[in-house]
Amino acid sequence: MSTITQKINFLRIVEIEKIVRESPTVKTFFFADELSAQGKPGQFIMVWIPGYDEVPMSISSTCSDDLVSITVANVGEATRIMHKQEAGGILGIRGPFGNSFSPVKGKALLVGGGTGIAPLVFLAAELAKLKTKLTFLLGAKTKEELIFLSYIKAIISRTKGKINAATEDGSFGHKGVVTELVETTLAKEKFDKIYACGREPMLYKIFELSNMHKISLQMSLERIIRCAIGLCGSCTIGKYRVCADGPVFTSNQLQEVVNEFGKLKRDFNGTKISV
Amino acid sequence: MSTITQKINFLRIVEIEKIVRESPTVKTFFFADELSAQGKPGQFIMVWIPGYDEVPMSISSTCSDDLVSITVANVGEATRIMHKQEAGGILGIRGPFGNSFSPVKGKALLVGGGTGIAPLVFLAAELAKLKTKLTFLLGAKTKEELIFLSYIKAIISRTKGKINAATEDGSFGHKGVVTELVETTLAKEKFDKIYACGREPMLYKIFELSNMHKISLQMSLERIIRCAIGLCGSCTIGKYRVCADGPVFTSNQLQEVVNEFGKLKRDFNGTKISV
Amino acid sequence: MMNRLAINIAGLELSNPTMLAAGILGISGLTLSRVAKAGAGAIVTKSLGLQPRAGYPNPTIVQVESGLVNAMGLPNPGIEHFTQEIKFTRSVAPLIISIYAFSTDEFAIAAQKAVKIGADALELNVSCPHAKKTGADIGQDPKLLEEVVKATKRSVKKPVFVKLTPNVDSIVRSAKTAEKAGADALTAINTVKAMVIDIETAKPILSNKIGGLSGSALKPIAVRCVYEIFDAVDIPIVGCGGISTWQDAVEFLQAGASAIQIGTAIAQKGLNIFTQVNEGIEAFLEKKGFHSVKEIIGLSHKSK
Amino acid sequence: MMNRLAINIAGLELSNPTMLAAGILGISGLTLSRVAKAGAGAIVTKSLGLQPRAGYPNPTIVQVESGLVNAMGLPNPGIEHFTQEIKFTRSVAPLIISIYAFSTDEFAIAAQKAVKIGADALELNVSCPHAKKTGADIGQDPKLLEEVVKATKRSVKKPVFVKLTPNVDSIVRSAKTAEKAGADALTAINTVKAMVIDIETAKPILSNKIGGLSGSALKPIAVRCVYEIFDAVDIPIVGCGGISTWQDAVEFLQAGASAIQIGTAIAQKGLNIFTQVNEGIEAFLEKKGFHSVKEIIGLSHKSK
Ligand SMILES: Cc1cc2nc3c(=O)[nH]c(=O)nc-3n(C[C@H](O)[C@H](O)[C@H](O)COP(=O)(O)OP(=O)(O)OC[C@H]3O[C@@H](n4cnc5c(N)ncnc54)[C@H](O)[C@@H]3O)c2cc1C
Ligand SMILES: Cc1cc2nc3c(=O)[nH]c(=O)nc-3n(C[C@H](O)[C@H](O)[C@H](O)COP(=O)(O)OP(=O)(O)OC[C@H]3O[C@@H](n4cnc5c(N)ncnc54)[C@H](O)[C@@H]3O)c2cc1C
Ligand SMILES: Cc1cc2nc3c(=O)[nH]c(=O)nc-3n(C[C@H](O)[C@H](O)[C@H](O)COP(=O)(O)O)c2cc1C
Ligand SMILES: Cc1cc2nc3c(=O)[nH]c(=O)nc-3n(C[C@H](O)[C@H](O)[C@H](O)COP(=O)(O)O)c2cc1C
Ligand code: FES
Ligand code: FES
Repeated sequence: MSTITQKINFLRIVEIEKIVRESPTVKTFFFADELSAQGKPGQFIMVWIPGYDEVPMSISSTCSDDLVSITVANVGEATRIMHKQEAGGILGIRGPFGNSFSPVKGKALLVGGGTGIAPLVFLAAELAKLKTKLTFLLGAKTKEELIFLSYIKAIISRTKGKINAATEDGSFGHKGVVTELVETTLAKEKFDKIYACGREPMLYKIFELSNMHKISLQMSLERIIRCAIGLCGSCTIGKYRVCADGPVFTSNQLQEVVNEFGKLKRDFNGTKISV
Repeated sequence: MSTITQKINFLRIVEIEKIVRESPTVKTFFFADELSAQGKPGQFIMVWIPGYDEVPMSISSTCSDDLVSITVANVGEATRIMHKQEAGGILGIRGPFGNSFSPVKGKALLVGGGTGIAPLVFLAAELAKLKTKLTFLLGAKTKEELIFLSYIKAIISRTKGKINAATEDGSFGHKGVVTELVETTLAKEKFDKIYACGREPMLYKIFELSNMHKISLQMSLERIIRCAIGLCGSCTIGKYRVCADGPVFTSNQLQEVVNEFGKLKRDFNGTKISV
Repeated sequence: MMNRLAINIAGLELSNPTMLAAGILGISGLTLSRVAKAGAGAIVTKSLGLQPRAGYPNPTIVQVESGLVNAMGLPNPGIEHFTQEIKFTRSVAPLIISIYAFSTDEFAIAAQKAVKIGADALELNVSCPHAKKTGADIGQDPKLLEEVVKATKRSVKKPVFVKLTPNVDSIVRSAKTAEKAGADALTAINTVKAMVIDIETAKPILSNKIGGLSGSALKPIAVRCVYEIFDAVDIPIVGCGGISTWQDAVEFLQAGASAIQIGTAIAQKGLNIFTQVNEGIEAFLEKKGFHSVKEIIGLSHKSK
Repeated sequence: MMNRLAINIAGLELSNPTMLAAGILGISGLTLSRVAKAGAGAIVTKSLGLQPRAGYPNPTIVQVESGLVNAMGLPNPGIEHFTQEIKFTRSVAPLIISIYAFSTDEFAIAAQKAVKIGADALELNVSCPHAKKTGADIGQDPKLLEEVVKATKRSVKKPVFVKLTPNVDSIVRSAKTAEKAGADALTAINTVKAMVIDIETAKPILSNKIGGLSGSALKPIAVRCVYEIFDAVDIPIVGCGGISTWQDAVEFLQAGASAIQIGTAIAQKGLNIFTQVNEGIEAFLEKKGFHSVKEIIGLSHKSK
């Protein structure tokens, strides 16, 4: 197994070089890693918090000096421990794993909810290089949880694109959910591609809208990741493995697994439960 | 162990493409093998005769089309089975192993006895490319056992060198042993380097002569080879391993092992016995 | 034209001698069916038990130079739950349900349930090296092994494969015990107990600390096991451990395996590996003038 | 300045924790002395018996993807013959003579002879996987193992290392047996039984067919063995199996080894490997603020 899969899958211990608070519940962690720095938007790495857990995290940025970031919401034990760490702390990482968003030229609609915004920001930076015209729709519970807002504004202004946000409490932008913005936007405008990342009910709604408007779509899904290399079967949705066939899926692929997408996922023992 | 050592040590099955009879007891076997074809004069390969034995054989020629040859004297079971084989038969090989003769410019004396002539012929071809002036002294029991005679003559004539032979029965050239030719040659002429290969008493005599005349020397030794990669210790002479530190040794190295060189070797169980 | 690759093993008709190894992608019926469509001659489920089981926390897998060390901890939703998966595996390839249990009685019950929901055959996981009171804890105890195999055989009519652990004094003894107890076939081998420590933190990486080594590191050990067992029993052997090329597969067949299973190599080669291996075996048989894969089973025992 | 790498193991003072593994270059006193000069903290001979032994015919070694499979067959000139070799190893590093024998009595005699000719310690080869009626045939039988260790201990005063085989149900049981019988230290592990078949000829390549797997494939297995044994015994452990870098060595030390042995990696890295590993360990200790290698022995057992 002296291949690239093997190389990528070896655990590396990295030192956290910088931590940026994005919101009360979200922080971005920067560290140097040659292999992850070659990661593409949509790809994820496995992050070992020694003594606790190993969890999947999307790459939220890469840099030519091998600096890479992940943007982490504090939602449970492992992420709580991570949030307590300071620069100089260490993480174990392997990856990058999975496929990535395929960048389109022309006009793209990006829809991100919560930490789902993170991989899309990475993607937006890539699309901007292709001079793709971007419309970025963001959603969060409150204004404070709208991460990367100013960074996105900067990218958008460079590409003469648009940005629009929705918050559930109305503290910023549209009061309501981001899918409502998607609906009104698609009613007015055509896009070459929709990219989305966020909670699955939101994704499912966007999937329906994209079908209705016949716009090609790519979205990143989440399932329980253990091996991350396509072996253990923890992460399946229908016939697909999120870790190896995904995490990014097209409308056509989602159509194939529509019995599960937006409805069912598997818990840690593999039982199907509702999303 | 994903290194070159490992790659070289993997067993390859090769088909014998051609067999040339060199003498009543010696045949040359040609086969294609990419790694062995990169072998240098002095290096050897391990030859597996499936179902029988695995024995070390010096490379006697290489070719740009990956064709390689070994020149084998029929002396025991494995070599007898080999001599019975025909073109199309198969061998298992690994290697090339060991160090090689370092080619000198200027004037070289090559002294080969029996099948010891084979690696020197390979060396002579390399030296000829450097326009080194060659004196080639050959020894064998009878004229019939003087292998590669016409091939050597061809090389020698190209380099304006000299060739001289000794046979024990006097059927060709000097009647006697080749070391007598060495003695008379060194009495008359200076060389930049002596290269030798053959039976150890002959080598020891040449070692003494080279010391006397203060001419730098390289000679290829034989000991029992099992692993061929410097681990098992079967092939030691003094502190050196013939398979990994040799098989080619310099006068200085031979001086360090002079308690054993020409006197003692180890049998299959490691007991020291006389050469 | 005759299918050179077809093989009957313990009554199962396989269109080719490749199988999916247990625990690899074997929780989902749709994924199993995808593996069959990708070319596997038979599919084996994740080891299923009577109760759902969450397995161990992450990390559950570590890469080493020549394979993986894993301790998943047998996560599975239980045999009952699998009823809803099995419909997707119908008529694509024979389905072998791998089962584990914590006692002789439970093994019998689990076997019955597995057959009831539609297993074409069973594979008894008495060889998982990192689960307590099941797996290798059974396979390492000849008496317990005998009882488990006997009880299972009594409870079902479908063929029973017994998957052996190499973590024993003598796998030949295990093989003979299983055969005497009525096993229809043997799978050799499960992983070898192993572990990896991260030196920066001085911590064992796997949450369970100890796991099982799979992948190419295992191959020479597994070939030896198959070779030794072939001389000792009359029932067919399924070879498993580090197979990633058709050459590896042929080596196992010549050692004495009637079929082979592939696990770890899927990470690197994808599901296409089944077709690649089959095409390779077929070309080899043709080149060597064999008319059926059966002719090379155990061939290495015949040569001087 | 204090030597961070110095370690006392079972009474032997080692200037560093690296040793040559048994059977590697260990027939010649001059070669052993060269290994010591290249940096090994202790040297172990080829396993020596009472009678000379020619070993198996070639092929005796096969390369696999992640290591070697060897069946040398314990070629050695006998302990007596070694008298003429031992003079070359004086005062370069502690000399451990590895011995094998075919019975309890013979082990006692061999031990006495080895001590008489000058061994600083003995290592009992009760773990060679391919020799009959000795090696693992003893190590796999707890009763025999106990008797052999007891008899050896009764016959000599020098420290006795017992080298364990991983080819058992439980290496912890072997370790405890050896400790109870009086072993001063344990070496873990010898090779795992393995084989390679050449598919072109359908022949097992080794003349003995079955051999032992060494090299990096073995490492996760050996680390696991050391880790398990460390929890079960109070005597020091020498780790062995697939060590080729200082990181590997540190992993074994953290698993619980007090010293480590290197074999197969010499083929690839040359004799310089001892110095490389020592320099690496030393730099690691310095970086982490440890004053002695002793501080990291078994460290992985302490962390959550
Ligand atoms: C491909 C992928 C990319 C992701 N990228 C990001 C990201 O960029 N930023 C971010 O904040 N989160 C991301 N997540 C989600 C993130 O992995 C979970 O939030 C995290 O695992 C929670 O761990 P915990 O121990 O803190 O929570 P826990 O208390 O252990 O669990 C809370 C919830 O987290 C999820 N979770 C826990 N373990 C896993 C696992 N091994 N695999 C998948 N989900 C798990 C489950 O839904 C669980 O119910 C991603 C998930 C996937 C599958
Ligand atoms: C580095 C090296 C290069 C060699 N190159 C050539 C060559 O180019 N042409 C050639 O004809 N011969 C060469 N030899 C010698 C050749 O290896 C032996 O003649 C051959 O092994 C005999 O094998 P056998 O089974 O026919 O004889 P056997 O009946 O087995 O033995 C006859 C004698 O051959 C030697 N021998 C046997 N096995 C080995 C072994 N494994 N290693 C070393 N010697 C062994 C022993 O001296 C033995 O007494 C070389 C030897 C070495 C060490
Ligand atoms: C991630 C993973 C999960 C496994 N789960 C099981 C299992 O549930 N039951 C079982 O019998 N074997 C299980 N195994 C062992 C494999 O079936 C197989 O015996 C082993 O991996 C050797 O084959 P390979 O080298 O081709 O992977 C698992 C192996 C891996 C790598
Ligand atoms: C060529 C070779 C010969 C060996 N001979 C012996 C031996 O005589 N006695 C012994 O106890 N172990 C012997 N071993 C086993 C090694 O000492 C060691 O336990 C094993 O190779 C694992 O370590 P490594 O991976 O560093 O080689 C031998 C190993 C090899 C490769
Ligand atoms: S996480 Fe194991 S298959 Fe995807
Ligand atoms: S042949 Fe094994 S060390 Fe040279």
